[in-house]
Amino acid sequence: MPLLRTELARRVAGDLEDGWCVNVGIGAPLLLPGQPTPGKEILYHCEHGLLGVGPPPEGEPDPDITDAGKNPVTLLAGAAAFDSSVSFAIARGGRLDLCVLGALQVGEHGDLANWLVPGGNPGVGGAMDLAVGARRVWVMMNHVDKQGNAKLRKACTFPLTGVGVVDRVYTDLAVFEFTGGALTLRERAPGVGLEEIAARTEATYTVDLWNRGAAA
Amino acid sequence: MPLLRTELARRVAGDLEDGWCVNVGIGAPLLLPGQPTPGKEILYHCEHGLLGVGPPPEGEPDPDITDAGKNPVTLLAGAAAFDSSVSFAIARGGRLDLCVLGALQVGEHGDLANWLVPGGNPGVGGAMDLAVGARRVWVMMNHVDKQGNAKLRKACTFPLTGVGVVDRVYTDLAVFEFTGGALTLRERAPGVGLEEIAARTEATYTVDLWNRGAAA
Amino acid sequence: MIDKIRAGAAAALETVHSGASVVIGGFGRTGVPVDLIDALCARDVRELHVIANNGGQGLPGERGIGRLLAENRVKKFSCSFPVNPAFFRRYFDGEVEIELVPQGTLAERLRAGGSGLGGFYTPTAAGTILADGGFVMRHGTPEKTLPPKEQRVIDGRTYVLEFPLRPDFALVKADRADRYGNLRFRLGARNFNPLAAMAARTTVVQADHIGSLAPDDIHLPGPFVDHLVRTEPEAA
Amino acid sequence: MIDKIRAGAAAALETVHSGASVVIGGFGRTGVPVDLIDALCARDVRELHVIANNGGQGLPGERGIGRLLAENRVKKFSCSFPVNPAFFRRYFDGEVEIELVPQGTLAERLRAGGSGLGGFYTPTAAGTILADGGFVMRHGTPEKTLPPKEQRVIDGRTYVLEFPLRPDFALVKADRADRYGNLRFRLGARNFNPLAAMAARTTVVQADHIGSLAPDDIHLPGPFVDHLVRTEPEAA
Repeated sequence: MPLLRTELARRVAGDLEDGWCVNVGIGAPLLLPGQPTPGKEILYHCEHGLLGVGPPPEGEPDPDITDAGKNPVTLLAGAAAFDSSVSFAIARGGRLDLCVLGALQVGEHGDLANWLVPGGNPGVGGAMDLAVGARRVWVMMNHVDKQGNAKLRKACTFPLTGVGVVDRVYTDLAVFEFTGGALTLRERAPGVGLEEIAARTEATYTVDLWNRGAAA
Repeated sequence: MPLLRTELARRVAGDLEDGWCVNVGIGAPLLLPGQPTPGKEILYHCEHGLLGVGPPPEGEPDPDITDAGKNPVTLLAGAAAFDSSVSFAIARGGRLDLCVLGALQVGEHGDLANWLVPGGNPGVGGAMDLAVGARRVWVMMNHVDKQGNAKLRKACTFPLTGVGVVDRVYTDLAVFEFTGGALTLRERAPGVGLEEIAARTEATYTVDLWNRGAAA
Repeated sequence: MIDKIRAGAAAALETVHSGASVVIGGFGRTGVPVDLIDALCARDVRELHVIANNGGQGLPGERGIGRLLAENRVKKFSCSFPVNPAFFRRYFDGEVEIELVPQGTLAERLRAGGSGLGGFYTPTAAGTILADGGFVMRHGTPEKTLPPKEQRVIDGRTYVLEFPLRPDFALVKADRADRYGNLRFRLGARNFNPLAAMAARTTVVQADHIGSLAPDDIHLPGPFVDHLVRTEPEAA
Repeated sequence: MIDKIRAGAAAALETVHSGASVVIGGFGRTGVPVDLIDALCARDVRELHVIANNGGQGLPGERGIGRLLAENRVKKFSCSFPVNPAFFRRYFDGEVEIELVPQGTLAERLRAGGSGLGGFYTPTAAGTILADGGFVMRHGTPEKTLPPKEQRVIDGRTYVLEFPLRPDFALVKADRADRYGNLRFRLGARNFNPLAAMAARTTVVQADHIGSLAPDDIHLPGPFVDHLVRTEPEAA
């Protein structure tokens, strides 16, 4: 069974490491600060200038506390506010342990396309800065697009966000990892077969599944 | 009679305009925040990151409130603290109405040399940033050096701080102004003759004295 | 005496002219100087080059940057995320120009402008149509595409040369200000506001509160601010 | 759990090695991390490339950067105002190297390093021996002089290309810090400290107070900080 959006968020959250500073891009990654990470303290970074963001508020939202998608969120212990140039100094300066972005397409050598469908409405936000700056870039996306086309492709056909920047891809069907620029299938969603993944993936990849008993 | 150091500081302070943001360099210009400027509010800027600096403290000095010469000063109403990059953004970004610097030599087209006597100990501080960034650069210096050599010269023989940056020169003998890159004598210190000034000045200049009744 | 407090937004904005470049703080709806934008829209000002991160939502009766776009006052929009349906229609019709700038590059170009720098090299956008050229800035005949930017390999990495932004005016929202123009912002409402204030030749600020600020509580010092008005209370 | 607080300065500095580049905050005697420098001097660390605005005064028993220079631990000093008589003697004897950097350029090079930028153009020093070349960095045979820097005319003004500083370590003094490494500085003691913290690969901070900080009271966010120690109380 393909993972639901929140199941995918929980799956990604499970791989975060204690103490990481993590930027979450618009779309599905914005679900991450709402996921429990027991025993781990994660500092979520919002590109416009907040650090230490938590789940959506239960009471009245504060209009000055929003995520990158402009949704109301909360601030946790250790939160800090700063201007957008400092925020991107954190990103470009290599102080983000991880950035989690949505994607339209991912190429088999780690290229990322996530900001423009040709002929569509342009809007790049901070994706290009985050893609080149973060120590790790994970993509979180549906395995195929609404028309059923593979999003993991030999090469991106849409305009790029960054070249060779992606480290991992988490989809509703599987987890892939780039190692030395080559793509490896690491994990299948529960009940999803290797054949189904292969049928819905255009990119070339090898299969070397994580041993679930070992550290991911 | 040549002006004493404090008389020179009072003379310069008299020409400051209400509301100006003024950087004062090391040496004689550091006397400026101690001068009364009745009816005028002046914001003195210190290059390492303070604005709104006042005279030396009467009581116990605060080690975190010092001027560019590392002397204890005070903070006045409207004072702000910021890091050195913001401080030089103010300077380079054209937000200083005036910078007052000491000088070793000034050339007759407004070149400034104030950081290195050849063979001597080098130390540039913020002078080069201030010289290119401030809206106006005034020099405050003795008319001649300790050996009696003219400091207002045809050309600087010492390494430059900035090219064509000086707008006015206040010395113990006279006030000069650069207009269109040419030097004009504007004022004599009380009791100082035109001949004495001419004898102690190597630079070419014209004489067009300010009318004391008019605005300087 | 230094006093940058003006009687109202209209007085503070009276020198803004048609054709001016105007940078506006805010991210989404957070930290947008809506009162200043309303006051600007009360004047006959058109053909603006607006610099701001977002384009509003394009909803009826919307305040903020969306209002400037809806009233057709913008000929060129430099931004990272213009998303505004009405504005996109005029973009595809070739009536307006979009300079799409990655968000971190936009922030840095404003800071460079305010800092008197001539340009900088950033790794952002290398290998994309925002650096190699090709992004369509204006549709129609002739189509205007972004020219390739100068690139340079420094220590083995490719960087893109970006130039500073130095707009004529900035509209800025602060939480608290004093009469010297010293500013303090609130949480996520800071975003582009201090950078906009630094960059512009004339900076106009609306502040929710006017009072005194301790030196270490100031987020942006007064020399970057020219005119200051108190935010209008919300209509009941 | 995130906790950057270390047991003491010795533990926080244990990876600093001979030959390392170390940026140190402070202006004159204000905001200098003297405890960290003392702890560094307790280790056998030599041949450092020190980056700091000032060189101390060269007085007997002096703490701070002057101590590092007096103990002959510095082979290269990047600074704007090295003024230290003992260090100048070694400079004129050809034993040490001075990279003289205008103060605003020094601040900006640190910030660029911390911001992941590849370089920037500044008008500062154009037309001087710090841009056109000729400044003697090291005396002796052969003499080493500063090579001319790349220059470029942008919008009619001459700018000098400067490259970022990205030192191995930063020693920083803060007024207050929390366990996340968020920092607040005090008045003129801020100066180069936040920029040093941004620039370095590993940043070590001494703070006078450790406690909590409100988000808008933070001058530098925690991701730029690696290790944190409480300032030693002054000896009676």
